[in-house]
Amino acid sequence: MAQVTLSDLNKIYPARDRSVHAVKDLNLTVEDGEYVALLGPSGCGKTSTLRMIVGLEEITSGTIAFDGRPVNELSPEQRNVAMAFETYALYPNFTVAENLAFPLEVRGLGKAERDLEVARIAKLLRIESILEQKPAQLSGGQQQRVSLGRALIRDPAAFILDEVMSHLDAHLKFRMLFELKRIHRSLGKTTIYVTHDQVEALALADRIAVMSNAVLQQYGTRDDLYHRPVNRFVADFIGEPPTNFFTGEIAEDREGMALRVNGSGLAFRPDASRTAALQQCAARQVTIGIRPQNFSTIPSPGLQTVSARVILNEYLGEQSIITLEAGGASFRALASPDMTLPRGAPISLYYRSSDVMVFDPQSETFIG
Amino acid sequence: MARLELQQVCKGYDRPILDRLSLTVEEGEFFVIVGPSGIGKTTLLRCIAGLEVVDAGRVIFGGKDVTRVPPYRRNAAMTFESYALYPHMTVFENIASPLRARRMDEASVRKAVLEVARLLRIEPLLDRRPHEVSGGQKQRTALGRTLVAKPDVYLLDEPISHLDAKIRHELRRQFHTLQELRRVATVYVTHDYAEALSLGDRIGVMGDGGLVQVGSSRDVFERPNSIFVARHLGQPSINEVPCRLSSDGGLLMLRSLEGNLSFAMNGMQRALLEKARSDVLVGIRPQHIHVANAGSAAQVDNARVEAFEALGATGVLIAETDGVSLTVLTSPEEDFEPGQPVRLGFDVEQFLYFDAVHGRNLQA
Amino acid sequence: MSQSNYRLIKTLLLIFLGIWLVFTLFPLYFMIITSLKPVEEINRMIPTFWPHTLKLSNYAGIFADPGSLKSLADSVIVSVANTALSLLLGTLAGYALARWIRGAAGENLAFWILSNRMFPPVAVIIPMFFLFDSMPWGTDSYFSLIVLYLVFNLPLATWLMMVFFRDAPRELEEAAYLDGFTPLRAFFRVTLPLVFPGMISVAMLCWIFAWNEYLFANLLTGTTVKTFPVHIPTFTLGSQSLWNLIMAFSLVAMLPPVILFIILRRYMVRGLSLGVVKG
Amino acid sequence: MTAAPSNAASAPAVAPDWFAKKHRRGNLIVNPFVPWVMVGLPVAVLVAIVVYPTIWMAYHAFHDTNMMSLFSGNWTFVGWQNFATVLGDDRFLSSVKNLIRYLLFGACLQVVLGVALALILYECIKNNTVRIVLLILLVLPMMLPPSIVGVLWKFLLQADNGGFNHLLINLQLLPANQRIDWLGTRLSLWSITLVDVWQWTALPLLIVYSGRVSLPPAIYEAARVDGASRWLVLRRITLPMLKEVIAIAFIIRFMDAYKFVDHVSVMTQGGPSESSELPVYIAFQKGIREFQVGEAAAQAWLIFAVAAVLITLFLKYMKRVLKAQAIA
Repeated sequence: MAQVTLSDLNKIYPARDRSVHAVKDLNLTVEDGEYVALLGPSGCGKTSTLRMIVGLEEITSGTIAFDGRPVNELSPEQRNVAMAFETYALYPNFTVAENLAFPLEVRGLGKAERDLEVARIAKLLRIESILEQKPAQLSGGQQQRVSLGRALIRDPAAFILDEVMSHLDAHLKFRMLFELKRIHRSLGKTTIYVTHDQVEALALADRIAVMSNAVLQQYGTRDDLYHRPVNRFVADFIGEPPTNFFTGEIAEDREGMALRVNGSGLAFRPDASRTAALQQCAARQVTIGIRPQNFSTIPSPGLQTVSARVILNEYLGEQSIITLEAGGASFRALASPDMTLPRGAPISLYYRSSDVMVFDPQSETFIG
Repeated sequence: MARLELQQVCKGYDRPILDRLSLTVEEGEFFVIVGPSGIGKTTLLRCIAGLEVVDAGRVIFGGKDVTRVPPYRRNAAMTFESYALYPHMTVFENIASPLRARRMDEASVRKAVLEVARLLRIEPLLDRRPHEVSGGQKQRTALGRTLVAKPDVYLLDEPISHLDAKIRHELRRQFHTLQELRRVATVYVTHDYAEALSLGDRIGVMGDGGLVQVGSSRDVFERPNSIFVARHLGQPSINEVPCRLSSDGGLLMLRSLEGNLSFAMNGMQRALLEKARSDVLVGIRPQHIHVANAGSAAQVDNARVEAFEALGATGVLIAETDGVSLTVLTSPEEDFEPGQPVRLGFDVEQFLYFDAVHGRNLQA
Repeated sequence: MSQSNYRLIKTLLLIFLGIWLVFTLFPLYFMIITSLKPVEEINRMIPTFWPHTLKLSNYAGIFADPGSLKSLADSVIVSVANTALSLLLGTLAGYALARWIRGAAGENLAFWILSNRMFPPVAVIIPMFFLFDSMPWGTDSYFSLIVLYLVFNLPLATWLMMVFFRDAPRELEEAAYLDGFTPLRAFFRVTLPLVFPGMISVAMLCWIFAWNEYLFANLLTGTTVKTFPVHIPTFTLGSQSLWNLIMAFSLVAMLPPVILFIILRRYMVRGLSLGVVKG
Repeated sequence: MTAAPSNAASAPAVAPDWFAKKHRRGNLIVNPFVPWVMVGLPVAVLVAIVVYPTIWMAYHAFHDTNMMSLFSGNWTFVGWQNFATVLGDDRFLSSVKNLIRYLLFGACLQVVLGVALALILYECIKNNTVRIVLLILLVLPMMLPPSIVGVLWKFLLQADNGGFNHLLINLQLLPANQRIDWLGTRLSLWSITLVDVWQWTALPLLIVYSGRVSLPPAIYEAARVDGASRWLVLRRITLPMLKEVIAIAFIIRFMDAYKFVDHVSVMTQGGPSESSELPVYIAFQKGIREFQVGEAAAQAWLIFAVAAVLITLFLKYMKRVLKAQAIA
């Protein structure tokens, strides 16, 4: 069990023509027993960070500490971390049982003890029936469980999971989300989970660190990222279907402040706290963001209205994604699948003014 | 003249894959085939394209029997799951390839390729090679190569399955808006039910041997003809509760075989269920169960949370009640702790009833 | 294993590597200096490891000798012709085996073809000697060597081309058919460019084997046709071998395969391991 | 969830009619005749230059063919007599003993050394450029024409003023007044084996090195995180994963060595006094130099039969390896 602290962490890959700064001044604390996701698009530096935590990569500058004790100079083995790899990295010449037992074999445990532990982990992961098979005979999902098992068997200070679900199909992924959560609950170990898939991160992690371009953008809970993204990147990266963005300007009318979308009659009304924030800042031009799921087709008191025409109604079974057009601006909203919305139909949509996000168009930071 | 017809098509390798499959895709129709991986969707496309010979049956393009015509004379265009872009050629040359095959003159080739590239917004990439462009751009290049050929049939094999969720939204929209695809018959293969429901004018759900159900998006999702179809469409999967009909003091009840869950039936359902004459498999979509307030109809009070995950736009709750585990779709904003008691409400009129032996939908 | 223990073992291993390197390179070094020494220095009782005089006159002698030049030319003719023939037939058959002849029949055929490379040529050469002897071209001809080198190069080329064609994704070819290319055009437009690096490596391997071949050339030819390995023993003065000339000539003759190997090393591993190791 | 009913669309238990009686329809792309023609060409060539001669040899193995009878065209059937002569011939039997010694020490030593050197090179030298340069230097001998290698070593191994003896003297490994007669009766076969090792250790070295390079690095990272020592990783992971590659290198070397007589031919011509003769070499001598065609044929067939058994076994193994590779 350990608290993991990264302070001023940097990673530079030297190259003859142009060296790559893969991680820039990263500060991050993962509390003991916490489940943290490192989330970002490919090439954002999350994998380099993870490899430095494990000890597979030299640290260019900064400190990594486990429970306050710097571990920069320690080998992966001495750090006592366990890792599951994206490609699973199972030993192809070993059976599943031998793969699971290898970390114990390394530590010189006897055969009987190893068998006992393997049986325990196999039960936890529900892979008892494949213990005698070789990795090549297993499906992707099974291989993934075995690689998790090899990490779990060691009782380490922290678990590091690297894109462990990226090669699973949707159904299996869905089931594994619940499995991973169940396992984490039953073990209560510090876990760092690296992924590019926001759904996985949101579903599993207590806190999420969003990275982009080698820099940590935001570190917070699901609620923070969803409702208070620090910048446009986070607002865009978190959430599916993608967030709607408009460029617009701040205007005042009889009812108070309005955010007018450029080149269209469309306008959004911010809530009181945002209005205050916007009045503080000098900019008149803004980027407006609102999530498709924050539009509702059912009127209710206290909601604001926009009118639009349906361009496209995508029926997806559990829900529909409608693409709308209002005065030249196009955006998406979620709707109930029961609604019949033919192309060109007029529709009124309702939103809470607190769901309107406003960003500075230049710096792309969150204004309110 | 670009209607696609398959008559009694059969194909097998070490086991039968397509068993007497018949299908007509009308001119301008966007037909989506959805099914689990390895079921033979790609084999079907390859039979239409002529890359595989059918063991029996006929393939007809616009009234012309092409069963024995080689692929290079069929005038069908196909995108491959792997994109199959020529690595040694630029994006331009890849798109131009079908025109080169027709020995078109250079000026016309240029014009046609630029037009397609503009349509797909890949003009800046024309001089690059496939390994220098992103996945979404590769997909567009592959699509461009088919569009430029102006074929009689479009065959699209899992075109966007391997891309990120965000790009998939973008490209789905592209398929909706491409007019060229509406000119002739298009067959689109996918394993993702959401893609199928979104895109298909009609959808064919494929099982072992052939199409299990063909119909509109709403047909296959809301009125599946079998438990196989219901099970394959929808994430999270439909709840399946095997039940037995029993009468309880004049009241007709459906009682779960495992555990102790029961629903009271109204007259119409009763007439339907009496047809079954055996046990019934009740299918309940996760969105037809909700966490309810006191007082609403058809509810259970003694459910307990097993697990909860807040996903993107939805939350998924797994609850246990009377020995039956149920998946429930909720808002992602809510939070549930394992062990917490919840009250569940059911939209009983949305339940699906299947024959417990053959899996047929009893309402069909 | 402790850290210092590991250091010690590593040092010992590196020393072993160094000794092997000396053992490997010493003969080559000795060959080079010998080729630069005058005859008098070579014939001394104690050979010199640091030659007193170095001169290029041995090489000048080689290049001025029509016999030496002709033997090199003969080697070029035989090896290039044989390589071209092996590559042509091997590419055709490799393609057919990789793509069109499926199942056990194709596999067994491929392994039979490969097995031809492994058999000792002793059962081949004696009958061929008598057969060619009775033919108008005779044993001592370009033709006999070009054909007989097929015994080992044709199986190799066929097998390796099959491996390379199998590696080239079939879907690209199929995409070309759907573009409207006939099989022949698709082959030249799509498939062949994909296996081009493989063809280079096959060509180089076949060429090196043909260039280096000694046994057949020695048994069959020697008068009208005389490849370089057969020419080497002729550098004598009475019963005395002219080592300086032999070494100079050998160096010239072995340079082409060495240079090719250094340039194309990456492509050759696959071929040298019969396709098992991906280089 | 309890056992759900089977898929509505599950495959029928009995295969449908059309499947039971379907025949292979080939493809629509090329005429099925064409591929067979493409394969037919090299097969025809191989039949002409390999199969036909082999049958010719089989025929003459049972006849008393020699130069005279070959040209006059009359030879008589002698049954197994040629085989009996060969198997009763001390020269042949001693050459078989030579061959076994040569294969055992030659091919095996090459593979062992090759594996060791390849792994030392990969594990102990971290600089990539240095590694590649060393690899090229170590592998050079393999590319040289064997005839030149033979000549070079014949020159080096001369007893009196040979470079090798004097190198040993200079390194103080040999007293200055002593000379080793490398190509004499006692050592000639060992010297040829040594030259073989010098030239051909490169092949297993190169193959195993490339095999090691292509092993997935993630597995080694996993082993590092698991805390395995280098020795354990070598013993439990690297060597087992290279098993097939090493075996293939051995097969290739073994079969090449089995038929390889270039060094013998150049360096000793089987001498002195037949001390370095190998069966293949004798067969050539008998067949082409002495024109004892019948006897040579019988001998060639014995060599051929042993090779056939070995090749069958080896190819079976290779088939398995390639199949496993195709799956992975």
